[in-house]
Amino acid sequence: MMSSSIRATLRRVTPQLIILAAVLFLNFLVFPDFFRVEFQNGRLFGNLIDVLNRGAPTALLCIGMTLVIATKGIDLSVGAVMAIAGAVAASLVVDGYSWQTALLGALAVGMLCGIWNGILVAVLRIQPIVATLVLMVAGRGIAQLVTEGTILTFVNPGLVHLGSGTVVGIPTPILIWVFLGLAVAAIVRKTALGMLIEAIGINEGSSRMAGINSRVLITSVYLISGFCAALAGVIVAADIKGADANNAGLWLELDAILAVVIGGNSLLGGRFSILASLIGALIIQSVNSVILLSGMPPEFNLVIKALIIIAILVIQSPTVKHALYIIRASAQPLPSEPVKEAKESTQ
Amino acid sequence: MASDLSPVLECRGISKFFPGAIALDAVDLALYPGEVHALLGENGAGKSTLIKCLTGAYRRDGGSIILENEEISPQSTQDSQKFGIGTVYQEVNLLPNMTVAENLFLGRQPTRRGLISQKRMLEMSRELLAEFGLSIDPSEPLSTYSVAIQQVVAIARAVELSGKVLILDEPTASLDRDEVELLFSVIEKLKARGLAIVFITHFLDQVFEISDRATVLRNGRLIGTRTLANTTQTEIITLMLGRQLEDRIQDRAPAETGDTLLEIRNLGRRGMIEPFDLTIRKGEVVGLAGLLGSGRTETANLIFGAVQADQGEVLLEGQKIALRSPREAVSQRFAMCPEDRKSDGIVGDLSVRENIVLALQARQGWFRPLPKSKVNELAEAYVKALDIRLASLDMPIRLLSGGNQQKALLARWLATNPSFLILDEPTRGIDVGAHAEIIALIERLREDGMALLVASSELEELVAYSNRVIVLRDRQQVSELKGDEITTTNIVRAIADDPLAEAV
Amino acid sequence: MIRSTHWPLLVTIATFVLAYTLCAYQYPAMLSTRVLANLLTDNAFLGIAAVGMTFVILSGGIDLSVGSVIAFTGVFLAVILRDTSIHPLFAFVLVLVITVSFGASMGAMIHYLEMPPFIVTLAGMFLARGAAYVLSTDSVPITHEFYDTLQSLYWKAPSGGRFRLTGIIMLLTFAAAVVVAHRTRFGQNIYAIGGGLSTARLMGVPLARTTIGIYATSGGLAGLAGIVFSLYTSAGYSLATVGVELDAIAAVVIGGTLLTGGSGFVAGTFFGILIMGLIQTFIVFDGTLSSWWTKIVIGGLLFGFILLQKGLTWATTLRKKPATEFAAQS
Amino acid sequence: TIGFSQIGSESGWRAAETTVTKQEAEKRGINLKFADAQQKQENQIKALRSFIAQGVDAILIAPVVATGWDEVLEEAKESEIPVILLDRTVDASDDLYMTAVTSDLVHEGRVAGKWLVDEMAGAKCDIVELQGTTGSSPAIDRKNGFEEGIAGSDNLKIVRSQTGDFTRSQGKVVMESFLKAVGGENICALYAHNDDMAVGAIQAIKEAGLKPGEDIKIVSIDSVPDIHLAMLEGEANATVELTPNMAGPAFDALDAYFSNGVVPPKWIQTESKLYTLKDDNKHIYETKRYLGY
Ligand SMILES: Nc1ncnc2c1ncn2[C@@H]1O[C@H](COP(=O)(O)OP(=O)(O)OP(=O)(O)O)[C@@H](O)[C@H]1O
Ligand SMILES: Nc1ncnc2c1ncn2[C@@H]1O[C@H](COP(=O)(O)OP(=O)(O)OP(=O)(O)O)[C@@H](O)[C@H]1O
Ligand SMILES: [Mg+2]
Ligand SMILES: [Mg+2]
Repeated sequence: MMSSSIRATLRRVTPQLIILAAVLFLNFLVFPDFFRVEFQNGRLFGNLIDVLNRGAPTALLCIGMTLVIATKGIDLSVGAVMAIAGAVAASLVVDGYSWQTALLGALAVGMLCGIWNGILVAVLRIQPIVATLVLMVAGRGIAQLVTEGTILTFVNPGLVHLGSGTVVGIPTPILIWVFLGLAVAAIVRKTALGMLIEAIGINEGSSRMAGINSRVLITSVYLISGFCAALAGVIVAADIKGADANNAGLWLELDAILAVVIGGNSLLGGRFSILASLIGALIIQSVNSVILLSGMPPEFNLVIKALIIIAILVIQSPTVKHALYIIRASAQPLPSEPVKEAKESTQ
Repeated sequence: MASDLSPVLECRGISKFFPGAIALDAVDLALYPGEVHALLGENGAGKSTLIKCLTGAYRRDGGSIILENEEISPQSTQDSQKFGIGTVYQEVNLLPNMTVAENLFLGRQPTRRGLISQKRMLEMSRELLAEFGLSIDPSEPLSTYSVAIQQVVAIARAVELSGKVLILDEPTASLDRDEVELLFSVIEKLKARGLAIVFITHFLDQVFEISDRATVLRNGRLIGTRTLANTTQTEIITLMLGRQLEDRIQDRAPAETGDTLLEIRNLGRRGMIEPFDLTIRKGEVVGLAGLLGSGRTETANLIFGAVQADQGEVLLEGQKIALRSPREAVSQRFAMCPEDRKSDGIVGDLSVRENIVLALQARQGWFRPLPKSKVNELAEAYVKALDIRLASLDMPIRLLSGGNQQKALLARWLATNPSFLILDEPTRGIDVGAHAEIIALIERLREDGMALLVASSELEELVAYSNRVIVLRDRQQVSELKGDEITTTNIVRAIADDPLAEAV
Repeated sequence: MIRSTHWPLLVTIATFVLAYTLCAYQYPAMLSTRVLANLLTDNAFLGIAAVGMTFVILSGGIDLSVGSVIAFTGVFLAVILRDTSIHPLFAFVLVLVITVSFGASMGAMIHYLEMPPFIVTLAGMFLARGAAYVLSTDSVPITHEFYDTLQSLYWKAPSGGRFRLTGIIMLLTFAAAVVVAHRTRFGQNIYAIGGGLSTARLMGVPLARTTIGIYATSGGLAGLAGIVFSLYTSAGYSLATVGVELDAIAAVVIGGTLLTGGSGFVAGTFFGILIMGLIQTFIVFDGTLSSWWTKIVIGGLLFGFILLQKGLTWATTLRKKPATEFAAQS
Repeated sequence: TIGFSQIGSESGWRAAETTVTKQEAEKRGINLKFADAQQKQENQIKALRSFIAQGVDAILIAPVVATGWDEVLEEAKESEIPVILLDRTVDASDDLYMTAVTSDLVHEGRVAGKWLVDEMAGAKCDIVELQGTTGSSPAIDRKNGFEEGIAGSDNLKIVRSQTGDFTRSQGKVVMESFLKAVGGENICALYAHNDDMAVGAIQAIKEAGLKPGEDIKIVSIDSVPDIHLAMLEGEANATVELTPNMAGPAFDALDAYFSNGVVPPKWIQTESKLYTLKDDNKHIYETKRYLGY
């Protein structure tokens, strides 16, 4: 029983793993020492560790974003929520509170933002893109209001530890996102939450008719998204020992959405895999790493990124997958076709 | 008839494979000009699939299509429309966001100087709809009209598109007698014009009324084609099911029933349904009859909390209860199979298994997941009990045939073990075999003490299982028939506001 | 006759009139022709881009690349006019060909590869901006007498407002788009796709042609917006118009078009643009907001407008609520 | 009434400029209308037009980019509203504005480059560069200036150059990758286009187990308080000041113009002062601390 579900999960993330391997190999090509990891100053040190470490904000964001997207929503405000959370955490420790208080305060504010989005979407029935656009625009202002427009720096070692510290040599952010990712994935799959969220994303009308409390569930996925964003915001602030309200998490919502899609999740909601999204986040970070390591002039950054992403998406697109399948199947006698037609009866 | 002519459209050896299922296995079909050809078979026999392969909506995996002696290979519905094949697919496939007129003329709008002429389009729409006995405003969005009206619009559109062949996949499933009559008169006209018409339905009476020949499919295989003039219903049923349908002795539902379960007082919502009173007892089936738009669906929705009432109250076993949402209704052990299974019923991408346990799980709450073994047990039990045909419990429910989806939905609600079950058109799109089973099931549930409220357009069916029948007209309850009063004739009279109705 | 489907449009217009009245009440100077002319001129490029965005959103898609395409167009024009001696008109044609094909290829990817528009156009957004960087990271001024001629085409209203060519181009674009949306088969097919892709397919809508056409139109209009922007600033700059796609989306949505597709009006977008412009003008007239309060107030006003619109729509449809709309209700 | 069109609040320095401008206006009793453009030129143009429509007495603008101002400046001129450019100039004929109060961005880069040349005194030195936002004029000018500054010193070589978007976190991330791609021990100096990126990079260097300021020399531009704090600890070596007080001279010029009709020179250049470890960094930090950086 157990092993079969593990096998199913593995099958689900195989394409993402292959792509990740390919992009990592690209890293290796531009920088042969890429895979070297050493133990230095009591911490693991190496490009691979950087990918895991720098991927933390996107990875954290995409945990919540996956759930939001599964309900057919989208959360554009996560970048701004990161800024708010960072600002709140920084201002709390600057005011002399302990790092625990600061962390809790930031998370609480993040969840509050999530609830706000959730209410707009689930109760007021505003379309998710627009509903979260409001906070995306205003949120950064709120963050700056907290920091009064400055980069609020702090020295609190506890808080700093969250961003640049290590636990048994492993950078804390890595531990945080891996732990949170596994925890959320487990909660969602070990309870019925995952199925109910998917049901809402596929057909909210039917789900409500079946007695699912879609309002509460939708609000809670935005809440989770706000929580993840807040955690990411605290990490980013802790990393540079300062809350940069204007730049923290800027445009990171797009990376998070991209990660979710590269993870093979449909933007139209429904079936989702958090694990695959996390791998998607690592893929994006590896692409960034290629760009940095290649030493190309920065003018080319975006073009390179765009081309790699397009390549990844094309390989992943249903049509290409289908074509590959046909090629493979034509070698065998009886074609049992994948569900291409499936598309036609959706909507 | 007409066999001396050559067929307009001929399919030879059409095959279609799905993962885990062979939907069509070398099926042949020949359509002659001026004939109505019924395509029959159980739920999941492959009728809709054949249509979709024929019209290019699906890519077929084998076989050829010959139109007027020329081999054609439509790649899309657009192609087949160009070839003069008009189709109404099983689920209404129109655009709810566009107006009725726009739906009717999409792709072939009347133009003046290269621009679409709205005025002409509206005029033409009115004329067209008048032929089908509809006098609705074609400039309103389609979504403002009921499923039935949408169905008629879809038919009207397909009729306009069909130069040679018209295909109707269960067009009458949500239609009333009057509409059916109208539709048949249109079909007769088209037939006279020399069109070949494919007619899919589960109503055998209608088949014999209008069709010339019938082709029967079973499990994706062609069983045979018969000229109906010299065939009996029993023979057709036997062909379809591969067995005899045993005649059940219909015992009239007893007038005596249990204690009062539900008491509805003055429940209503302005602009939707007039306030009404209704009492339902344990072990009682209350039927709702009425014409299209008479408010049966609205009544059901109101009682289930899917639509909020703006007045009145509901008492469950004497206790006042709140019904602000389906969730609250479900927690009171209510259950409802909605009329529009595509938009309010199935959760398409979830597996059949998940769809079956969905309502039960929703009632339990997300943090108390049903154990895997329990889920499997439930799903398997209901698949067996209701004879749901599927390749695997893991397949997405939207891949099931229409009738099997309906059964799966029924399973979803039975799994919650409700004390009060609302069924809105429960047998829509269900084949003869399953139809009988569902009627038997309703009777069994009643005998077990469950209270049921059933809205249906099929009067025979209502007569068969109802203890009482409420007749609705213009969103108002107009009369109530009890015991021996319940006959098809009486219901029809009540609906038609015939003063004689009250007399038995 | 007012049809029920036109309510969202009327609501948007009413919102605009109401807001303008309130603004003018507080700052009478906002009634001057200058402010009106500025609303048109300053939002011309955004308006044109938003027309394309309206089509895309009506079809149920989204185009995140418009801001980048505008920037690319500007840089391309500036570089080509600096480095070669071709006539600007020819350069316009050239750049429109490029942007139309760019849009068309995004449409083709969306249709043939069945990829979600959000992601395809996100990649397009990176690509177009990246291409602009590669052309030039500097801001390149455009100095061509033809540009001066075009810029000198304006009508000066009595109290100083200037109605410029670019504003007229925007108005013409809107007029043309209204006709296309409601009076051509292409337009109707857009609504059809927005109403439901699979249904549209079964009804025989030419999906490939329409989808590619939609994104090509959006790309082309972004190109036109880029030309207008280059006229507006006489320069090309690769960092210009960052995030314009979000402004365009906001304008479309404020204009009453549903992001889920299939329902909305091009004319609504026009008023959406005016409302957004009004918000900005109001903030500048006020002039006391700090950087962060500016953001908060913009966000707040955006929210206010959406809420107002929701409220008005709700009030106008309260009378009749078809049973079929259950899912959308409550 | 004076209208001030600010670019945005994308960096600490910019926030300080806004604060100082507001303070200076208050000091002089000027009614300042402030418009934040959220980093968008089109918003600045809109703001200018709105200022004109309101009929302000003068306009201050910190232009986000050099090009594209002719049309709107002409309108201002026609309405006889003097315009003063702050901290960046524009590519327009200079009769369209009254004066420009700016520092010389190229010069700043040059000062930084010169400092490094002197500091290294002929020793071989591989430099990594953290650029500002790709395409922004400070990034371009400060890059060119620095290259001019080190031109002719063959011992100095820029080995890697990548954008850090003027932000701390990107500065840190990019520095991390430099440290690995080039090898920390092979980097002798870091030149960052602003102090924020330098502050981020310092953290990356420390985490890699190296001593910023010693193992890797650090020179950057802006002179924000935090870099002085770093210099106090010996973790950064030099910074070139870009004063946030551009408005002071601008208001003075306007004052003179309105009261005596004195037309100011076309360019009022602010000083690009170099601060090194020799300066009293503690004092500088304390004085700058509350300027809203
Ligand atoms: N895309 C698909 N993938 C897998 N199986 C499918 C798919 N589409 C249909 N099927 C299966 O093919 C069989 C034939 O379905 P079809 O819809 O043609 O039945 P039908 O005869 O129209 O039944 P009904 O009377 O219920 O409408 C069914 O068993 C169904 O589950
Ligand atoms: N012939 C008609 N002309 C105009 N409007 C109609 C007509 N029939 C139905 N409607 C509209 O459609 C709405 C929905 O009615 P609906 O068909 O769901 O009711 P119903 O009694 O459940 O019928 P059924 O279950 O047979 O579809 C009605 O409230 C009415 O406004
Ligand atoms: Mg069928
Ligand atoms: Mg009904």
